[in-house]
Amino acid sequence: MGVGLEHFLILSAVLFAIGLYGVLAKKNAVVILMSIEIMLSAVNIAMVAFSRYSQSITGQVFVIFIMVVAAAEAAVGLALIIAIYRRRKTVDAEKFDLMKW
Amino acid sequence: MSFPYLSTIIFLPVIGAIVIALLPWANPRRIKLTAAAFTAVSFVLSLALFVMFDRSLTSPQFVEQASWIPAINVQYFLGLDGLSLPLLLLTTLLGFIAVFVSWKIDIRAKEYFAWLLVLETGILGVFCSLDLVLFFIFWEVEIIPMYLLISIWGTGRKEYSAMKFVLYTLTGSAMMLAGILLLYFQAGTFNMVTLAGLGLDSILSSLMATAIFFLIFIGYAVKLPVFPFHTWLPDAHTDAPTAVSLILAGVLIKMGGYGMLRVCVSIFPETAQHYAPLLIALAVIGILYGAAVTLRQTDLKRLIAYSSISHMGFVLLGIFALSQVSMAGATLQMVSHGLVTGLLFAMVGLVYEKTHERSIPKLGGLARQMPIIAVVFSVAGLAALGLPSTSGFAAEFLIFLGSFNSTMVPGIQVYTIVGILGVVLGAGYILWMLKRVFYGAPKEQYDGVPDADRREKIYTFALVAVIMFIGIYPRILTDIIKLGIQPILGGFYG
Amino acid sequence: MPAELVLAIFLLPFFSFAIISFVLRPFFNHRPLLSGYVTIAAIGISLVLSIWALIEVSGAPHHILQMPDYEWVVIGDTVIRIGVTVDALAVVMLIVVTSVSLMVQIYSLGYMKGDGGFCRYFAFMSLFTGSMLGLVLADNLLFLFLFWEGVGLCSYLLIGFWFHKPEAARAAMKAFLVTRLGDFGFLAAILLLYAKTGTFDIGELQNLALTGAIGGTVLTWAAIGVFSGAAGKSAQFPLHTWLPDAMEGPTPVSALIHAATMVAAGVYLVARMFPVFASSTTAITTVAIIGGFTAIFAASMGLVMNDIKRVLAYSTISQLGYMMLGLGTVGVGISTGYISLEHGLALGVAVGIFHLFTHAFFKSLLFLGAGSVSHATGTFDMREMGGLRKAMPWTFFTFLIASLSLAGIWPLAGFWSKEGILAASFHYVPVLFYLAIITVFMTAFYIFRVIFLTFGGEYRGTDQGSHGLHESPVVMLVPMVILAILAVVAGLLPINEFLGGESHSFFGALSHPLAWVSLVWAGGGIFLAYAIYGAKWLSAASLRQRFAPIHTLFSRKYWFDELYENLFLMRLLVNGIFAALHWFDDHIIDGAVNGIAGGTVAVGTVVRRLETGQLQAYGLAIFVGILAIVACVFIFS
Amino acid sequence: MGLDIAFWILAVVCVGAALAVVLLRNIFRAALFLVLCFFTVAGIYVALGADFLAGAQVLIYVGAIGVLIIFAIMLTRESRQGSPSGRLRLPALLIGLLFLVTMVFVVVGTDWSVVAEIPTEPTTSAIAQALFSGEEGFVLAFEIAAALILAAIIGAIVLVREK
Repeated sequence: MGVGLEHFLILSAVLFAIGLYGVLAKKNAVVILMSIEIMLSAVNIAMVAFSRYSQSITGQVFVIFIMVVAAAEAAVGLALIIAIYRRRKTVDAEKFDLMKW
Repeated sequence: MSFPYLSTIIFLPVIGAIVIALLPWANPRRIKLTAAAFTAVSFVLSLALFVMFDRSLTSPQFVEQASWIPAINVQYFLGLDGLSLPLLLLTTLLGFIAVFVSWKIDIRAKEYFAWLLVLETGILGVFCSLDLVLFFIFWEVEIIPMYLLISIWGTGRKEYSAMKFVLYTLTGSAMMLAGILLLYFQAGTFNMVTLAGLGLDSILSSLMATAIFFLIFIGYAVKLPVFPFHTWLPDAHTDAPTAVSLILAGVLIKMGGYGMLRVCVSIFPETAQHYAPLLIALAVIGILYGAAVTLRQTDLKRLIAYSSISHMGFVLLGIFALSQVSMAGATLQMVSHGLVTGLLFAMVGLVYEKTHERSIPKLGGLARQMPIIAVVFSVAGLAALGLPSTSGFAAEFLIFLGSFNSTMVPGIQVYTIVGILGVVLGAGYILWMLKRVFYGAPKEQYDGVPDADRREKIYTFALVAVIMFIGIYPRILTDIIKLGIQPILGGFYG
Repeated sequence: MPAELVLAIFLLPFFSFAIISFVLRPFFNHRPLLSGYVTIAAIGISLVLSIWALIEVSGAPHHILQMPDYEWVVIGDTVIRIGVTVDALAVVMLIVVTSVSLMVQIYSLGYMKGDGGFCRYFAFMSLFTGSMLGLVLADNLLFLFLFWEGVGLCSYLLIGFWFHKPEAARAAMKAFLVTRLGDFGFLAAILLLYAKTGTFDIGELQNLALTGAIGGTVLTWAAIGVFSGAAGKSAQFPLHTWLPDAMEGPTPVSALIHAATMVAAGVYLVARMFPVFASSTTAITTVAIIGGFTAIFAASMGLVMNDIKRVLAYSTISQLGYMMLGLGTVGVGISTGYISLEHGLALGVAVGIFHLFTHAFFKSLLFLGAGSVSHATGTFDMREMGGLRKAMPWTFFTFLIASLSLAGIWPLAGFWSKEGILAASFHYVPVLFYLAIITVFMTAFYIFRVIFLTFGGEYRGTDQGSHGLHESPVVMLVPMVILAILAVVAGLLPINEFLGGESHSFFGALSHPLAWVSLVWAGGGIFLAYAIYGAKWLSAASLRQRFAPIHTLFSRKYWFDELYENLFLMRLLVNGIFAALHWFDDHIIDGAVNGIAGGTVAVGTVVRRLETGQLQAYGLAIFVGILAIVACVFIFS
Repeated sequence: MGLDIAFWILAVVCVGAALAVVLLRNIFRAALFLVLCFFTVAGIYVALGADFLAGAQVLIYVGAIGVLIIFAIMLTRESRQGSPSGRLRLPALLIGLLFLVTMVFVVVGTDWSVVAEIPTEPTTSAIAQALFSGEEGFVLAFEIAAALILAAIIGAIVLVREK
């Protein structure tokens, strides 16, 4: 059987699950951010795959927007991490509990 | 379409509020004069409507109708019939007087008067709306200014009382909203006039009709208030500033009784009849229980507040006795109680303002030091206990007469007789209060306390005159009220 | 007679009230006498108009002038009318009220002189007179009730006239509340009658009762309800406790309101509704028994009082009991068939109202006399009086005439009217006759005890030097003399016949053995009073000692005040049931409300611990939620 | 057939790199594997015929974001502590697996109405058409995206600026 839509989607799902695990399990905020990028890429793959197999360019346009957002997110997210690090001398996500109760 | 009288009356106060808020006046006197001017125009216009009102039509008059949210068929639909006209008049009158009652307020006067005017708009809107969504919105509008007025300018445990008022009312409103939505999904319209003509009792299953009826009823029951939903009232009335107590007792709680007539009984006559014995029992409990607890109060303002519970029991009795006379009596009682209790609160305010004391055991013998206040307070008290030639008697008598002769509710005679006992208790708490506060040996510490000044005399005498006039010539209102009752009655008799 | 003039009879005093309170009091307060003159003028015109009405009525067929009525409230089929009617009964009452009121107002000019509340006094008096006249003229129960409460209000205001005295304020409140308790029954009866007949009109109700259109239990309950209102107003047992306390008001007020007119309104009401009462054996028997019992019960307390006004107050209660007795016994006679309906109805009203008529004059005179006495001595306590006969001859003389009239001595007014009541009770309910005849003895005793204590012997007071014993001014004496004349001749006026009762010839009355019986008993009472307080053959102190328990019972008023006020009102209601309800309200109902609020907060403090602030925990929760939703979609689709 | 082979190679490398990102304790290496992952994703785009996106992927992700992340790692000096897992490791694993199973289940279970393949052509002009046409296009969103980027840049500068 040749490679079809399902394969790309399952690849996307696997990447997404890996990213999810990273987001939830890792302590280092930078790694969490990296995991989020993996998740975004997973979504992009799914988008492009749909675009390819439904002959619609819209999916690719969306990916461009996602990339834009991802870039912005990475910039702001990393800036935040650095700001927090300056203040608290750590990037351990488990120690960020300002929103507690 | 003729001149939009109702919109003008309703929105004049809020325009006044905006004017007060935006104009850069710091001088409280100018603010007060502005407030007085806007409420006065509103009052004069409603008087004009009273004169122009066609006393032969039972349908709403001065109607303004426009599509508002077409998707769910919500309309901007205002109208005035025999039921709402007296209450509209009462509201604009008390709104006008409330400005004068507040004349001595100089702390954050700008905000105070702005909120007071917004409050008036909310209440006026409730009485004129004929679309349930519009009605509900006005119903909710009133809560915000009320909360601020009590919690900022109040006394005592004002934050607690304000919060209690809001939570109670919102709980009731939430139920009412659920009921209104259920009603919409069943009937497909928010138009009160259409709804009343549908005969929904027989169309809907009895469970659905009962559910809608009680969901909406509870919203009104909290407002009226009906035993056992009443405990917000004494707290809110006691801790609110005088003018707000006056509005609160005078017109705000009347929204509950009005709603019951306008929505519950009009739209679900059969359900109302079915549950009338229960509600009448609650009414009678409220009358006696309210009076009994009133007798125990030692705070002057709280005493008056509790007496409202008893008096509103009469309104509930009159409404759910479901006869023409009793419902007319209930409406008249709402107007009368608004005037009488409004006056009583104004008088309590004066006593407190001059003596800085509200505890009854610490007062006494004031009739010597403040004769005018004593006289007006006594007249108001006598009206509250239902002395003939005051509006209180005319209203209560009509309620008793209508209830006793009602054929709609079995056993109503017994309830009525028991309810009349409330009048005896009413005489007890009013006279006892008068005796403890005004009679007996004058106390030295109140020597030199001033009596009412000229402005205070004018507005209290005006209220006394209106109370007496309605008491002697109740037809001035009953002839109008009965037009409003007529369509409701159609649900029962034909 | 034009209807406007009939309306003017009761509207004029209202007008006078309005003038005094809105014109004279605010603008002419430095000329207080003006308010007195306005009141007197208004009431004087009312008196003239009443006399005119009397003449018109005596010439009218069936002694009734029909007057137009007006619609008060119209709601659907319910039409509530108000209107007046002038018949024999009403016109007799009009004469009583206007004439006594006029005399009292003139007297008050002297008595109230220099009082700070002079204007207020006359304003209230005008208001009262107007309400009372309206009550008399009202042709339907609702309109009557309006004025009924109006006179109650005036009574409240006037008892509490010196409101700075705590006792006065208390007495005023008590009077209002006790009568209101009775009015509760009255109002219920009005509603009941309306529910059954659809009318408030008294004439129609009378006809319906007579034709049997209403009857049975309904009628009985209605009549009892009306009577409870009447009993409250007329201070009949067990609602009698307010009247003695009402003596805290100015004495002319007591004379007018609490002797002659308002308290008699109860009797008037029963007379007005007499056909209704007479149609129910139970109701009319109740009236008779309560009346007869109240007569002797109140008289017994009057025997031992030391306050002259209280003696008179108990006397008033007792005499009102007589009137009820007269009405009641004739009614019993009708319902047991001793007397024909047609004859009996007229007779009953005549017997009761005739006594009301004569009593109004001599009792108000007694009060005015008491007022005159206290004007001189500054007290109402008889233990501090004595020997006033010499200092105040006019007062003494008029007081004596009134006392003789009260005691029922031939040929004074009281004799004739009391005779009718005794005869009625003798014929129809003999048991009550014995009570009544004992009361005759007691009446004569207590009133002459007053005379001997007040006017006989030597002055015992201490206030003599500062005050000086003196006769009252002419303005007070003239009304007293006029009333004294009326107390003599009122019995000879053909009122009884006018109302449909039997006539007596001047000497013919003495041919009845019954008359002699009552005269002997009355004479006995006077003699005993003389023996104890005049000639002092018997020592009052030793008698008091011998009959100590009874004396205590009487002087403590059978402990009714304690029973009602301490035990029932305060202990049981205010501090008992009401306190329990108050507690219930504060702790259970409001407790539930605050409990819900507190519970919500408590749950919140527990649940908020879920909010750890850990971003990853939230993320985990979000995905658990997503999975749960997906699971739901799978399961339910 | 060449496409199939390319896909399988790219997929395996991509998943492996991603796993390395979340599993390696050395944070610097993790970052490098992330770059590898981004490269393989670009390859997958090529396999899917999205030539423009592949280029963009390399430029943005590999170039910009990769550099940013490495900068961040160096600035926070956390590299010696490595990249340990937190308390939620096991629940996270469980949820991740459940999620994976669910999605695979959905992907396999769904009947995708796939259009017959067409020859791959350059997509750049088509994307440009879609992005910049007003009618039924995304020009408004494009403008907003520009604003977003601007805001993000300003935000980032404000956040990291020394006081």
